[in-house]
Amino acid sequence: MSIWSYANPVKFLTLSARVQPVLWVLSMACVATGLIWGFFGTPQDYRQGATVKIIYLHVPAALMAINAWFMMLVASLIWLIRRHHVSALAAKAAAPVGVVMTVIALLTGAIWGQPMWGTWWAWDPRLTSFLILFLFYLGYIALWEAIEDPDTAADLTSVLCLVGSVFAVLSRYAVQFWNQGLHQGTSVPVATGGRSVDDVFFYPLVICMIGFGLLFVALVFYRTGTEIRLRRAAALRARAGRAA
Amino acid sequence: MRALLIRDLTLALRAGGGFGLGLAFFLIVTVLVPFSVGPQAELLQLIAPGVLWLGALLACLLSLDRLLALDFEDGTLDLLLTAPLPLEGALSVKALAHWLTTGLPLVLAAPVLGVLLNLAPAGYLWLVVSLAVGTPALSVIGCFGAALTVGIKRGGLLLSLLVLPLYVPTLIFGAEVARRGAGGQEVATPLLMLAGITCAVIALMPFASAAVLRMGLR
Amino acid sequence: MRALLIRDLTLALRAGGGFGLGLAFFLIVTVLVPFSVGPQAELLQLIAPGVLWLGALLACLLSLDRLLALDFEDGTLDLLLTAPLPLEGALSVKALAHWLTTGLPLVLAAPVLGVLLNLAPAGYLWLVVSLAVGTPALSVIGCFGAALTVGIKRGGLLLSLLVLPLYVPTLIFGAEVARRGAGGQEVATPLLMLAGITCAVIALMPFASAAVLRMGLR
Amino acid sequence: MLRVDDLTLARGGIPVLTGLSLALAPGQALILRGPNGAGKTTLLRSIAGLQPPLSGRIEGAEDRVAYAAHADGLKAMLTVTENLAFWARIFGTSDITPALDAFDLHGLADRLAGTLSAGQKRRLGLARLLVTGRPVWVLDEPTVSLDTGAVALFAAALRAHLAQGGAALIATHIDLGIEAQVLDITPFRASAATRAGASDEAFL
Amino acid sequence: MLRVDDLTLARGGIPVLTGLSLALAPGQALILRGPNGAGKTTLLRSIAGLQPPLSGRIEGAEDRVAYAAHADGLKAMLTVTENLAFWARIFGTSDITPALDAFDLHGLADRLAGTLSAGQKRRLGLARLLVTGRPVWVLDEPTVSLDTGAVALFAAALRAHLAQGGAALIATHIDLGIEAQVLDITPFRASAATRAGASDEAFL
Amino acid sequence: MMPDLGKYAVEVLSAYAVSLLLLAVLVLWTLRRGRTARATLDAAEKEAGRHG
Ligand code: HEM
Ligand SMILES: Nc1ncnc2c1ncn2[C@@H]1O[C@H](COP(=O)(O)OP(=O)(O)OP(=O)(O)O)[C@@H](O)[C@H]1O
Ligand SMILES: Nc1ncnc2c1ncn2[C@@H]1O[C@H](COP(=O)(O)OP(=O)(O)OP(=O)(O)O)[C@@H](O)[C@H]1O
Ligand SMILES: [Mg+2]
Ligand SMILES: [Mg+2]
Repeated sequence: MSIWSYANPVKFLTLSARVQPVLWVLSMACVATGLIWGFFGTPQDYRQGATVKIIYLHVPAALMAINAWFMMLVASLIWLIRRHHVSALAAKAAAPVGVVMTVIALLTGAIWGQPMWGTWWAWDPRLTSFLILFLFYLGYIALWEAIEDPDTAADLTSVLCLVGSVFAVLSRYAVQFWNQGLHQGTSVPVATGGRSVDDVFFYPLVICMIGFGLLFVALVFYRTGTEIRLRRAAALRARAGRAA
Repeated sequence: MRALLIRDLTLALRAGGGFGLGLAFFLIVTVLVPFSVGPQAELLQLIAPGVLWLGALLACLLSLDRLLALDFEDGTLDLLLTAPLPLEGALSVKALAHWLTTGLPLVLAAPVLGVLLNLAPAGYLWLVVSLAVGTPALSVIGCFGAALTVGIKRGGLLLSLLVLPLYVPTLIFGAEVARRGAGGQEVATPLLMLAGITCAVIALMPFASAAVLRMGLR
Repeated sequence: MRALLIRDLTLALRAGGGFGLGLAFFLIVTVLVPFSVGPQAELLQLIAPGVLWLGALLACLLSLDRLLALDFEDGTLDLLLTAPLPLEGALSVKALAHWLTTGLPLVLAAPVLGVLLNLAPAGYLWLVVSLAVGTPALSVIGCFGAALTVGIKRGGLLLSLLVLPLYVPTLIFGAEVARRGAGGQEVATPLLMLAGITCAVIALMPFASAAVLRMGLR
Repeated sequence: MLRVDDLTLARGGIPVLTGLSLALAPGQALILRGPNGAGKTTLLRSIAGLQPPLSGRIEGAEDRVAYAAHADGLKAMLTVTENLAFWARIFGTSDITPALDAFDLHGLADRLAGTLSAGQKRRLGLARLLVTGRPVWVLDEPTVSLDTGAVALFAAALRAHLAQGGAALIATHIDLGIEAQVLDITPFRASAATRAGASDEAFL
Repeated sequence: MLRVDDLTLARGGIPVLTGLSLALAPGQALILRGPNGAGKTTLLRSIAGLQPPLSGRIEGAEDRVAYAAHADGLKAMLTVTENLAFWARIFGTSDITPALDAFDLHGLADRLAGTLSAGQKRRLGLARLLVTGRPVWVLDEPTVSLDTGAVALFAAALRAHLAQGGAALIATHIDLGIEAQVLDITPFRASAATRAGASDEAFL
Repeated sequence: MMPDLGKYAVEVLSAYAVSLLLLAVLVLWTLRRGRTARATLDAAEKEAGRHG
């Protein structure tokens, strides 16, 4: 059976009903373990004091904020090329989750910045590109909301997502050129396996990242189901109305 | 009247209605300022109150053209004129709806955006106060501009042109309050002036708007 | 194609067509800046290049919604789609007309407004160059945004929201050229980047715009 | 009920109609005819109070006219019910079911007005007349885009309105299937020599 | 000349018409009838290439159709002549006098399109068809707002077009006074059960 | 029980509070929307069943 068969809404709903309980339990467990371990079970950093504990929220949220956009990009491409409705709706469902992740990353970063850099906000490239990402999310959601016809909305938002991605990357370079920053370099370079934080901080952090990832997947599954139901309700209503 | 207010708010909240877009524009202008003048924190702090006021003013301005033009295009305005409503009242209600959907969110969002521009801590309170007192004047004056340009195809930019000079006094006093507040100076005088302008404008402007609208639709 | 260009230019020049309004808006924003940030000459000099770029960008943005919306409302767009013109070409021509009526006047007016803001003498040349190189990109990207929002009732503000983040790279490099120019630093790198963006955008964006427009009108 | 005396009207600063008089009794419908550009729309707008006449008097129109123009005044983003309910509240009436009944709009009640076909929109626009509760209907080509069934609905609604003592003034080019007096406005066309205080007169 | 086979069309994601076939020979006019909301506009838009059909084929339409919609596509700030000349150049023809003649627009040639009355605008919109030089006219309620004289002008223009080997597909509710075949599209209405790949189908 | 957060207690706690609040709002909003969607769909199914 091809994976595309799950692009059928009904199939998708059955699948999602089956995997969702597992996802929710796992994600909640991971998030809870990671956060509790991180909050209660790790020592203070010699330089940053207790503020390191913010990392367990900040980094997973930042990670998911970017990955959510990436997932939307892939889903948009699938919609544009293969026209599977579930894929378009999944992109729509992911956007608000992405925004919330972005906002969490921004807010925790700002709170962290106050003691560390003495300012809530600095126009550092990493931070700035995040702000721009936030704007792209806003535009994407606003466009979905503004268009009446769901398929047209899916088409247009997909193209916006594509074009937006290109410009987001471009902005990233532009911003780097414009201001060299004070933000941390990446501490979890997956490719090299090297890392800059101690193991004590690292393990709960990884658990949190997994937890946030699973939470994102669970939310997207659930929200996609909601969108499918709303589409179905609208379709039934419209047909009944048109026949009358 | 209540019906009109409710309808305007509903329309604003519906898809494509434009609620929150003024806010988004405000956000974006504020974000673009550092890109254009450079990222130095002290410089940004210096210009923050002014930029925020200017941004709020522009966001307000941009949403003006949907205040009357939409109703004109689909013929609603003609029908409203023949309805048993005093036109002055109808226009006041429309200005109120505009403020509720545009001005109020701007007031609430301003402190958050202040963070981005490194606003001095003392400035937050006065920024919010000055915007809360000043933005109603922007909506009412804007309503006059909208009434002036209503018959004109795509009068949007012309509207900006006509309204901007009318906004100057409000902007001067409002930005002055915010700037003095951020600098820790006394703010009573400009704040009083600002409040005076707002009250006068709310009391008198709807009559001018209604007169202008009646002439324009003739 | 020529016919379309000529028509768009004629319409822009006719009463209510909006020619010069972008310019006026640019002027007014520039004039309002001293009112909002205060009149100190050194401060103004510091932010002048950035403010001028930002003002030009906003002026450009504001005139975008008449790029396609007018043609959509009166049905011309439907008829153009059935005409023997490649849509990509038609959109490029429309973007060109937009640049000629909005971007070009802005480029020419910028030095005059620079005087108002006390721009450093070294900055004039580079300000004009950066605007001349950058504003075409603004028109073409704006055309994409206009195509995205064309079916939407009064998409004006939504259009701003969608287009502004797309303007970020252009703004950054453009303002950087102007600022470095005013400060007497070398400008080659950002200018090259700016030119690169403009070329790429002119070459590729019309295809995206045409695709989006076809989807939207379906 | 409505009485118009020796009216001279201008459009775009140029006199269009001159010396026009008409009277409308309760229960009476009057159909205006005249070629394109004769000034029917101009006349109806004046009676609705949207543009002052150059000279002459209009009596009995103040706050008693329900006007339906070429454009319908519908909000694309509101549903059919919401559109009607809004006008009902503005005119101080409250019940919209009779209007929905009269123009057979129940099936469309929850549709957004923007997604209606041309004729369905028009039906909604006409239903608005019923919720105004106004006695004098002033209608500009009301049956444009309507199919025969809908024209019959309109005729029935009009008859009911007249039977209740209302009156109607209707500009149209096509036959509505109602018995009514017809007034051809062609004879009242203003000539180039008409002097009646038009705005360009000071320059002649 | 134009041939449509087993077409299924949707509007707003819902099937409206299904199983519709029609053919148009040179010199033939076909009149579409059907109640409001039947799908006439939808059909004409599809044939003009503005919206793809769900299923079925449309042959001979590509680059041969001149479409006139409910809206006229006139620029209020251009004069009558300028409006026509623009469309003439877009379609690669050049002479607009025949079009001005056919719809008696010489008297209005220098007026701004925005200051025309409803019927005058419509006449200008129809004159546009003549400057396209396209063989297949696809018209959506062309005679709305026209007076009897103008309807006769339109009928004459249509006859001339057909005599030159053109064809026309016309949706209308009123009688145009031309001898033509009539197709009632009511029987082709899609029911709630129609399945033809509409976008909402995956959800049913 | 409570770990010693030193002088940064406010920052750390507020960061946790804000984030958890946002997450909770997101999850609750999602669930609520899901429930209303189910209700809407059920109503529509019933209606459609009645019609045909
Ligand atoms: C509003 C302000 C901030 C924003 C928007 C922000 C945004 C980000 C982003 C986008 C990442 C990238 C995650 C990745 O690449 O995997 C990140 C990671 C990180 N941030 Fe921040 N940040 C902010 C403030 C701060 C502050 C003030 C600190 C601490 C002094 C901080 C410490 C870190 C650390 C340690 C990482 C982990 C790096 C990694 O493992 O990749 N951030 N932040
Ligand atoms: N906005 C305007 N500015 C200037 N002149 C106008 C304007 N609108 C209409 N006119 C002119 O005024 C005259 C009367 O127009 P009016 O719209 O009243 O005609 P009408 O009888 O309603 O015609 P139709 O049957 O075509 O609707 C016409 O000659 C028309 O060209
Ligand atoms: N934009 C839209 N979105 C959704 N549904 C629409 C839209 N426009 C029309 N419809 C619906 O599609 C159906 C067909 O509409 P269409 O406009 O083709 O009808 P029509 O035959 O042209 O009617 P009329 O004679 O009233 O012009 C109608 O039921 C209508 O309500
Ligand atoms: Mg008329
Ligand atoms: Mg139709």
